[in-house]
Amino acid sequence: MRSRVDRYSPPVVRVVVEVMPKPEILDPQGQAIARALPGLGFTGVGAVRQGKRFEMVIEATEDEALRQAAAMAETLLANPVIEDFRVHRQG
Amino acid sequence: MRSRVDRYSPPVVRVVVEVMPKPEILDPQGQAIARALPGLGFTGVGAVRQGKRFEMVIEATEDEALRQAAAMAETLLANPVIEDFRVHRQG
Amino acid sequence: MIQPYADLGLQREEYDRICALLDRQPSDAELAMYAVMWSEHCSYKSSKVHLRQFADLPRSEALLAGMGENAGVVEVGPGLAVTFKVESHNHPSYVEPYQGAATGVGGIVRDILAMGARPVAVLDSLRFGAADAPDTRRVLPGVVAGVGGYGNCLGLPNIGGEVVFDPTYAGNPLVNALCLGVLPSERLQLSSASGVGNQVLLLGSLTGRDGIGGVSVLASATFEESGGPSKRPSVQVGDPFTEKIVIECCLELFDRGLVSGIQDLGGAGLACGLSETAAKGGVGMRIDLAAVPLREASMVPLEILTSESQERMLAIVAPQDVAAALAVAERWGVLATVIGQVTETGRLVVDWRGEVVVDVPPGSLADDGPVYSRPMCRPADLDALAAAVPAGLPRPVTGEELRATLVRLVGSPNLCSRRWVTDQYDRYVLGDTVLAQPEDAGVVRLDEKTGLGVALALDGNGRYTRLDPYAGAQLALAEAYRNVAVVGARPLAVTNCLNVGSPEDPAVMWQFAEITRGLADGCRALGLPVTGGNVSFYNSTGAVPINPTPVVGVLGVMADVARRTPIGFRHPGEAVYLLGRTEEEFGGSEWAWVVHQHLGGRPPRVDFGAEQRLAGVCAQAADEGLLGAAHDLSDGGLAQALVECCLRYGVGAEVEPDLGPAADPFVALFAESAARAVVAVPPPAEERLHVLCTEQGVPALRIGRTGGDHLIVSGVCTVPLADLRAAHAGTLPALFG
Amino acid sequence: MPGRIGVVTFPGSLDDRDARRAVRRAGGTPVALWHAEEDLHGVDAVILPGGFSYGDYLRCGAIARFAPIMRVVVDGARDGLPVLGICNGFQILCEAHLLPGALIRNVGRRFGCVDQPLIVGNAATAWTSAYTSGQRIVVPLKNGEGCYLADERVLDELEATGRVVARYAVDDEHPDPNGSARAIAGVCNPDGTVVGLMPHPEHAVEALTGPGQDGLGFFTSILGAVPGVLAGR
Ligand SMILES: Nc1ncnc2c1ncn2[C@@H]1O[C@H](COP(=O)(O)OP(=O)(O)O)[C@@H](O)[C@H]1O
Ligand SMILES: [Mg+2]
Repeated sequence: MRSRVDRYSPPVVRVVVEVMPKPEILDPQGQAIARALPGLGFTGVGAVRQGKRFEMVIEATEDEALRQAAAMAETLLANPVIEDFRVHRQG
Repeated sequence: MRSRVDRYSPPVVRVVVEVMPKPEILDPQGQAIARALPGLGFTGVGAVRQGKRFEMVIEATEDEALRQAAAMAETLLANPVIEDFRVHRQG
Repeated sequence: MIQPYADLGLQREEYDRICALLDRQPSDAELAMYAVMWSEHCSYKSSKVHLRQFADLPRSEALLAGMGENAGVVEVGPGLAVTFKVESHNHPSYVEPYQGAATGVGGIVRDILAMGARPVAVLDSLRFGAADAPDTRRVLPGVVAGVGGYGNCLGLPNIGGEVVFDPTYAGNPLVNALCLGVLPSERLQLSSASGVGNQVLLLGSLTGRDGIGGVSVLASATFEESGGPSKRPSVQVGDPFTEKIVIECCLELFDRGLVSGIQDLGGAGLACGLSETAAKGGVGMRIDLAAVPLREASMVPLEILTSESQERMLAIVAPQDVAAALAVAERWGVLATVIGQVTETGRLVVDWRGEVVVDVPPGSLADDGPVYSRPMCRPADLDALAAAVPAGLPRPVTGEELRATLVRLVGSPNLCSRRWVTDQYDRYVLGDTVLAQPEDAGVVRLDEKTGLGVALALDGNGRYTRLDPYAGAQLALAEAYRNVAVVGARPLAVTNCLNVGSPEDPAVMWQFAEITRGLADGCRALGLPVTGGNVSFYNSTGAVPINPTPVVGVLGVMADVARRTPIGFRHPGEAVYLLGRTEEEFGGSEWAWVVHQHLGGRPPRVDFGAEQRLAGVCAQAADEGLLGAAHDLSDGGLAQALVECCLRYGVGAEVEPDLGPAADPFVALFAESAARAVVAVPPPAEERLHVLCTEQGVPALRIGRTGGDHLIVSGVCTVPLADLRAAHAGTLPALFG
Repeated sequence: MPGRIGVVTFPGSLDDRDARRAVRRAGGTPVALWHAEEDLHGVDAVILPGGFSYGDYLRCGAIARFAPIMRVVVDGARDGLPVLGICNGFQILCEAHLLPGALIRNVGRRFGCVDQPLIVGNAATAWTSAYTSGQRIVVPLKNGEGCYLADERVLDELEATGRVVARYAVDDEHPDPNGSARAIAGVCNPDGTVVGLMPHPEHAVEALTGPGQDGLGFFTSILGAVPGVLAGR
């Protein structure tokens, strides 16, 4: 798929969607990491939060691609009850 | 935890670790999303890859914090066999 | 031009044979295919001569398909058959524990699917280095999560297995997974291509650069010119969701009669799938490699042919059925592509963008691989090991010493509760699990109306096998057999996974030969066929081969699973009997290992006649509903078995330690003699049990009664169940969080 | 005419067959529904079963929520159609905003399969009328992402309005299984017609294959509640 995109090169944008648990929401994975760190010799690390990062290739102009990615994030990639998201161009 | 860090303000750096599946490694999650998108009316999206994003607060100078974060990524946050990572300052 | 055959793991003679077979130098793609197909993993070149003994065992009527198919198939009721097989995924699980174990489960499930069966249960046999070794903390949680992650997501109940710790596995954990499938007998599928003009369909995942490890030498040679990447991932990532829809899709294809042959793609990928199906059918094939859907467009033919991307199946479909088959795949969301057809040429021809890259007789890949009778030599240290008998080890004597030993053993890594592991596995899904962990065997109902079902157990003991490979293999068989028997099933068939060191080491090869001979003799004595299995060579920690570890799976049938006998004492006031004879047998025992880190002497004696008689009593007693509980004796002996019976439902027991010939309470409690079980019997059924035991010639000793909340060994010690529970349950959580 | 209860199969549904069996054992007629069809086949109630729809890869239930059948399930639920979401079904109901809150990874970060004691919190819903409020039942719990979360205001409201359908009974022998807020195992909509439940009552409908038969009540409840059955009695 990617190669097809590359070969005919219509406008193509690499977009990143970052999804993080809302600050007030319990984050068991981040917590577990924070707990494990001192044992591995990493001290001085405060809060750790674990979220998701999506990288995708969208065939569209940049504006349109970012608009689409935001719509995807809102409907599918993030759950607004527990997560916030941010969309930007990759690079 | 965070508030304690803020209050006494020793040098504190917000660091981000991004962990992505290596490009040649199968990413079932990204694939599942890519397959779901057309059904939701999002066409024109090529490859989707899903990775992890960690945000953390480290009490150290910037260089030291980035160095520590990279070490954490290597030992704990990323699985070097199947994942690549990138470390940067947040913002 | 000199071809890099040695880097591909081929010997000079092997390479010369390829050239002779083809009457020319092979192409890169051909060479890659021969290299993977003639590898130990695919060709069984070192083990074949020994495994023949299994094929030579008398075939039973129930056997619908035996060794040589993806998995053996046995009929268990009118028109109803089951298939089961165990396979290893040891090395990948060391490199990447989660994905290695996960794809191990995925692989064996596809073998079962390829027989036309619906996979209905899995078991997993796991071995790790010392429980407190740092690397075990890396490997074990990942492996367990991987087995669970994949099996749970497929909706397969996990109904049993093993967890064993021993330093011998420190650099080489063993991950053996077994899958059970069910099929209407007439749905049995074979992995042979037939029918000139039939289409070859590739189902499932995209093909990527997974697991092409060895042959990447060729690929990188090709790539250097084009400047492409040269490092190849050897790790495969599992996609259980895709496997789940591939399963549903294939089952619908079978039910609608849309496929004439099917093969899973695992080791050696398309190279294996294409050549084996063509060779079995005695036909040719013409494949258009460019039609294969790829994950990375830059892949070259030899990579596509040898890719081990998971979750793929190869189906042979008649031309008039292709549209219907593609529609079924579409409905399940499974990618399906016609990649070629069956021809009458007798040759496997592969095209790539207008060029023929492979043109070989398929049988030369699949059947004409090398076969070696490797040199063998009895390990030099075996006599010294045998001479180091445990008789001289200091033993607990006083009541207090015996109590302490009991509690210590109950909490030791190999005897403690497995719940930390098994709680990560779904045992309920599909709604037919009648027994699962911590029972002696997993029991699955196959027919809701009649109650027909099967029981399965998976066992092995590397220490016994180290001391005596012939006896060790037989003890593994005997234990699995006994586990299936005590729940009330009639043993029917055997599968096995033989994990050993390098076949190029004559001492290992000798162990391997002894193991196969022991297993074959054992199966003959028990009248059971070996329906399939797997060999895993090159298992070692550093330069030292692992303790040779045959893992044996036994499948039994139950006419009505409602009559199964569970292990737990449920009611107070039942009589406790010990069935079988106890000898002073401590060679390779858990006691010697835990207390003295001692391994030496002889493993327990094997007596298949006694095992059969015990099994006969258990099956008959279950049919007649005589037993409240039954539990076989194995590692840790009587003490361990009693503790497990008591802890299951929190019902205690009081027993006499004086077991006649074994008057010493230490021997009575901890000896590991085979062919024994404890049973609990409601008093009205005692007389009938006596009759059965007398008829069968099984020694039966009434050793006590159930009840209370202590385990009391009269005149020796009294241990509150709470103490036993704490010791038993606490170990793995303390080690692994 | 026995009540017709639809059970939806999504790609990756695993406990669909078990849910149908539970309906049958309770005396109802199970009807298999397919995710890609926008058709409820006139069923009296719907069960969204457990499993790993779409592999649960993005977030549990996130992709299944957009299946065509969910359009009619959501519309139906708004018009009073009883819906029970079990495990993955509960996650789908939350993703579809038919129920408040979300289910995240267990605090222990492991999949857990245990025989879980529950306390029934509300025996007045369409799916729990066979129980009494406060009744203790044992039902299998098996999930990796069963930690129920909602903001405090929502939690307070759920409690105040009796919408906590079941809670985990936590004691010495039974540790907190997943870290759910206020030990919540299941919640319902204000009408008590839509219920989401993390544990699996369909695996406790016969003694031979489950920890007991305590789960049967969810299925007999609905059969007592749907008009088809009432008319037949
Ligand atoms: N890796 C595993 N996966 C599933 N079940 C397991 C596993 N390890 C142990 N078990 C189960 O735990 C119980 C106790 O194991 P074990 O003591 O080795 O049994 P036995 O000695 O009867 O073979 C058995 O029911 C066994 O099937
Ligand atoms: Mg046993």
